[in-house]
Amino acid sequence: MSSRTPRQSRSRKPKLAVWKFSSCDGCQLSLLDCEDELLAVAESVEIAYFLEATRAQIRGPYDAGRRLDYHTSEDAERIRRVRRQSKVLITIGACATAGGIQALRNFKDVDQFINAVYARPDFIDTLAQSTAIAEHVPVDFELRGCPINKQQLLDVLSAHLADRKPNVARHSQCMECKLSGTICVMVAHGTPCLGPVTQAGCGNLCPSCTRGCYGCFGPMETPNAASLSTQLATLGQTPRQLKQLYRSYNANAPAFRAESLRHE
Amino acid sequence: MLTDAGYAVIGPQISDGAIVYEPLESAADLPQGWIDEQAGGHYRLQQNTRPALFDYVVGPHSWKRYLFPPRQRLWQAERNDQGFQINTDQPATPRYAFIGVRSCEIKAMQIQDRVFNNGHFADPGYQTRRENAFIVAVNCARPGGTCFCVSMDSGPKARQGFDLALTEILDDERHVFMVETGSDRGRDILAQLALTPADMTDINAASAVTQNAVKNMQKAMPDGVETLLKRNLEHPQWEAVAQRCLSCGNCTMVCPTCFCTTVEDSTDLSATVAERWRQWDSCFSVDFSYIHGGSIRREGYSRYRQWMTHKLAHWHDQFDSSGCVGCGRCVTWCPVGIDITEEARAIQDSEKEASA
Amino acid sequence: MSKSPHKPASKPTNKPIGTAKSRTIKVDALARVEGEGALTVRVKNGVIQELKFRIFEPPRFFEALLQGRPYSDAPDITARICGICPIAYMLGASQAMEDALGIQVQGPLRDLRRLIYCGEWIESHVLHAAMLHAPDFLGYQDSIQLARDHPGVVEKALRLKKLGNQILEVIGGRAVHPVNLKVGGFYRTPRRRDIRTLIEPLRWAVGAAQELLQVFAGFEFPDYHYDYTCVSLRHPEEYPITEGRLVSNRGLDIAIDEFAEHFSEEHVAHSNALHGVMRGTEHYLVGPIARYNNNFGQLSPSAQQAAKAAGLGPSATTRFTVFWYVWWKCCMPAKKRCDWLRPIRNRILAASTSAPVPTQRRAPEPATAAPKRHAGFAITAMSWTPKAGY
Amino acid sequence: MNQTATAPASESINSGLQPGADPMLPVPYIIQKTRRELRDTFTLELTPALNSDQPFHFAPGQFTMLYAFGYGEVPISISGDPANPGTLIHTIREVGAITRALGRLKRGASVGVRGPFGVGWPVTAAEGSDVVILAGGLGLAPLRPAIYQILAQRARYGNVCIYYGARSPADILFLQQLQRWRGRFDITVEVTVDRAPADWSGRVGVVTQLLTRASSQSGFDPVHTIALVCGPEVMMRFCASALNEQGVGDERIYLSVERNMKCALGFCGHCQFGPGFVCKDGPVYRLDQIKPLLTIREL
Ligand SMILES: Cc1cc2nc3c(=O)[nH]c(=O)nc-3n(C[C@H](O)[C@H](O)[C@H](O)COP(=O)(O)OP(=O)(O)OC[C@H]3O[C@@H](n4cnc5c(N)ncnc54)[C@H](O)[C@@H]3O)c2cc1C
Ligand code: SF4
Ligand code: SF4
Ligand code: SF4
Repeated sequence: MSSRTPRQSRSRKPKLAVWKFSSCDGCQLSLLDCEDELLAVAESVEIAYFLEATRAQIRGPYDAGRRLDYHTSEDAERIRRVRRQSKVLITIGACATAGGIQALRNFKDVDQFINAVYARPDFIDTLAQSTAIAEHVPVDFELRGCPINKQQLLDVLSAHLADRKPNVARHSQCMECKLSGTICVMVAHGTPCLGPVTQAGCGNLCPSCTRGCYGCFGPMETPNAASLSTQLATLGQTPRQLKQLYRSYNANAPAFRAESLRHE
Repeated sequence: MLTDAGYAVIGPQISDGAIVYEPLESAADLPQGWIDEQAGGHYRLQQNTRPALFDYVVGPHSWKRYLFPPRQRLWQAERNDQGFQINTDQPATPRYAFIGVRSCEIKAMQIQDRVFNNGHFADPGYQTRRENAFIVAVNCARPGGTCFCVSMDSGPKARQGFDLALTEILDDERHVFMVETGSDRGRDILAQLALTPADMTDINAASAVTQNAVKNMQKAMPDGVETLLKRNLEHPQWEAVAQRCLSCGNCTMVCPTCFCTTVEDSTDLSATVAERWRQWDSCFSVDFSYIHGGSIRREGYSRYRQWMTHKLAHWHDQFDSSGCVGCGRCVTWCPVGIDITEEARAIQDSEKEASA
Repeated sequence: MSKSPHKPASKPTNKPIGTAKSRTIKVDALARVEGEGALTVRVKNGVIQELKFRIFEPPRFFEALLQGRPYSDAPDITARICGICPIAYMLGASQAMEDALGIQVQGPLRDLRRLIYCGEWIESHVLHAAMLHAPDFLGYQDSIQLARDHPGVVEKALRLKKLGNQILEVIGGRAVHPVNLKVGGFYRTPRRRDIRTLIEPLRWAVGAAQELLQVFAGFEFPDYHYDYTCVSLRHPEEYPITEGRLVSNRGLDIAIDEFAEHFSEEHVAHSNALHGVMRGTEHYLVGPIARYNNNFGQLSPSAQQAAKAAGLGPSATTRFTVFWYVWWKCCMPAKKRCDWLRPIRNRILAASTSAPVPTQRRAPEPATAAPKRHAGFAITAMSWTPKAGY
Repeated sequence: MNQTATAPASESINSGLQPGADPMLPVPYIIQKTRRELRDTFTLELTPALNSDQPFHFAPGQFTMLYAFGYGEVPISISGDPANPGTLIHTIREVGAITRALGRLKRGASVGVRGPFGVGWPVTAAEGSDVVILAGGLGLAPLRPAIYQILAQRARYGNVCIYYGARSPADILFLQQLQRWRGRFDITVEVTVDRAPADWSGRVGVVTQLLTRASSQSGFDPVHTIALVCGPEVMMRFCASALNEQGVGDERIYLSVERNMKCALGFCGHCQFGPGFVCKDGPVYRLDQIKPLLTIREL
């Protein structure tokens, strides 16, 4: 039986390009962190552009391009170019799928931010908002996480190479807690937790460290943040705390954004 | 002794602020003197004045973790000339001995028995694990804050389905266990222990223990809930609960009878070895009802309705019993404290009002 | 701004500098470094006229992001400055908060912090030395090409790197942006059985790092010397990682909180990264080489020996020695880890066997609980709670 | 004539599993032939990889779980002739990852098979009645085994009518077969399309229109008719009410229900449809048994 896709069996390997816009590089690093699989990945694709890892650059079109987020007008042009060159565009990480932590500036006046950090604001060129790539160009798959989970990254990569559905669930973080037997920190300790409205995938890291989930995988498929907030309020969270809870690494994801604004 | 008999002994112990079922190393691991305070969305362990071993009630884990593991590799396949060769070698599962199984939990196992051997098909792995399991039941001395087993006819005293059943008798004079046997295996183990035969006083004392649990139980499922729900598949209460429900799936994961699973298929990068994994799934996820073109149950109300009507109504059609044993886990471990008995009651009340 | 301190120095342009005529070297995007940078060098008659290192990565405003947030958010948010060295930021932020609150983290907590920091060093330095820089020395585009001809080297490096990540995962929960660190300590005690899994790989790592050091010792390094002003921490009892005084080889010796009196940040037009300036000095060097030069004596004897055997003295003046240094350092933490693990593990064992059973297994309480309730090992050893409630 | 009050039950053949065999394991089958039926639809003919002459007995309307190596498993109805159990035939539309993967397979490649599962069409029980078959789009595939069986024993049935609707002439499944059947004098075959180019001289419109016309021409006797309906859910709903209007009672109408399925054994819970499991109580249901459920949104 052959489950090799036409693309794989062609003598030409699919080309993979990794583009970085504004981010911490942690998500790109996740690819290099696949120590056991890195060489196998390199066998199955041709790495055409990945500045963090290689000096080599191969011209497009790319079969898969992957992305972190952007902020300057120059970036805006660059992402359109990347989209034109790529058959499949996958955005990876909170920065690319929701604007990342730097999207906190979307809730304030960006000039205030510039003034707070830079002595010469006139040197700085930046967009007022940090937004998801998908708001600017069509994206084929968004892989969540701040940072992403490297197993999911590998799966998404091989899924796209083989034309199958990635095994990336969109349900809540709570399901992961229960699958692994982790004790619920909210019910058993009264610790505020965003797990019920956050997408699974990290491996229930925070609750297994007895801390509340801080939502770094972004909103789950059908987040009911309003109901969660009501419960968190009965656990003692003030509106200001609630606002800040939703306003972190995925602050600009629509569901979290809307909920944090409700507590403004 | 059970360890000597070749069992992996699993029992209650404290971990991260809750009673969980994990391998027991010694009796010292048991949560002596601890009780749990439970309410909708609330669980706290507390030190009690009574040094009882089993005064806690059920926690977030259930025995299905062991009989029906959360994640399981069903098989692995390797390509060959004839297509592929399937290899089912499973890591040999130990023979488990479960210590401290409550009456409702025995009933839950019996419900799952009918799921995994439905007359047409049987899950061989489940059958083996289940047949091998040695069950030491404990009769409940106090009800948890969310228990309603009496109304589901599943507790607090274990009547069958165990190898041994204990009742912990703790008063000013003594701290003893009354042991009942439920099987030959149980009798064999018991024969190796030096025990005093129970007299009538002991038996009365033991029955007073479980009577106490009955007397103090706060919650109950409304009568006739099966037909009640079947009559009300369209009811405004579904929307009302959807306002609060997070669709997080906790209730289904903690429920000792919920059995839904999904599978994940994968290959290695060279596509020569493939695997299938089976994992607990929840009817609260959108993908659960996905068919090409879109999921059937897109809205929260329909997913909550699926869970509750399955548990309390359609289960009867499928497996000749309710799917709920009244353990209260789904109430306690729901982060927003949605209470299945109260939701049923709300629908019942609305009918009463309408007919009044 | 999103540059982690040890990276810029470690990227050579490996293009010849110094022809008779004037020429300009422009690298639009530096490869195999973290962050986004461009380099422009104008050379005339072999003398550099102008050198611009331009960080064009858009600004991310961390200083401003933190304003108005609870102090407990600082470690997690600042971690996002760099995914390759988040521990540096998390501990930096935590220590700043601890300093403000007047808290000192000591004992096994402090050991665990050093251990996780070393995990980051192993991971990050192996990444840089073997995956990002070695290809330049051997004439490859990247480590994947390198792996085709030298699979043993790359595989060993990957395994070492993985071990670094494993340390991060066991103690911190995940390799990139760990979740278990907090102001005052950790959220949860690493599990004993997990800590135990580190011991064997670390034993292997000592030898593996030394073998790789031999490989690196065989590289050809340009003969280039520069007498740097080296600025780093120094600690009286140990190789400094998170504590000590700020010193230089030119006589600077100040407490950390005097930093602002001696250093400042300047904003230049061509870069989005602020430039650090030290009063009274034109250039100075920070990072691994500086630390090494200032603290050679604090290295473990075996590490000192390994450095000498590889041809490195107590003071490295070649900038290319960075590779040596980095490499050698991989074996240093690995060696030290083995020595450290034992007492930590013993302490965990001792503490857990002495505590009453139920308490020991009890959940660490939420940090808002009153301190007196924090009886039992898990709390006292692993997390700290401020006396003033928050 | 068959009884009118109590309608026959649907039919099933228990899967050919050896007792004690693990029902969760796919059995390797080899693709003997592939045929592109339509732009997005193809047919696979399979024989067992190991005991290649082992017959695969099934009842019309039953399905198997078809496994594409590494991609996963999907429920697919059997579209072959029950009288020819030597080859297992499936007709599949490419809609997603797994069906696309199956579509890429060539002759000689292997797939995994579990089954047959479910209860199928009441073909035997319908003997003596008129039979109306209403199919929409790919819905003809699961009905084809029933048509084969009825035609093989044509004398046992009253009038037999096949009404088929497709989106466009290019989407007509099993075109040649339909033409052949249409050439027989003992059955009625009508085909209609939703949209047609100018060169189409056939009917345009929805299947239900064929039905109305047919009964006015006394193509079948409503009270002695068994109706088998398969197609998209809305189409089935319209057909059911059209049949009702013609006087065919709910207890004589059968339709096929689709739900997500992970195991087909009753273990995974995904295919629940009210009180039952589509994998064992369906996919073919008698309308009167499920009618109340069909009107409930998102059940
Ligand atoms: C009893 C039954 C008989 C069927 N017979 C046929 C047939 O003869 N020919 C044919 O082409 N199709 C048939 N289908 C539909 C077929 O199963 C789906 O088209 C197929 O599952 C889509 O899988 P996919 O991975 O390609 O698509 P995706 O859209 O990627 O679906 C992802 C997953 O969702 C599930 N799923 C999606 N659609 C369906 C569906 N309609 N029914 C059940 N599960 C679904 C499957 O698990 C699938 O793997 C039948 C379905 C059922 C329930
Ligand atoms: S700890 Fe958080 S994520 Fe886990 S079950 Fe509880 S609420 Fe859900
Ligand atoms: S439905 Fe709730 S109370 Fe009933 S058995 Fe399940 S978890 Fe227990
Ligand atoms: S009922 Fe409670 S536990 Fe269940 S899905 Fe809804 S919110 Fe979660």
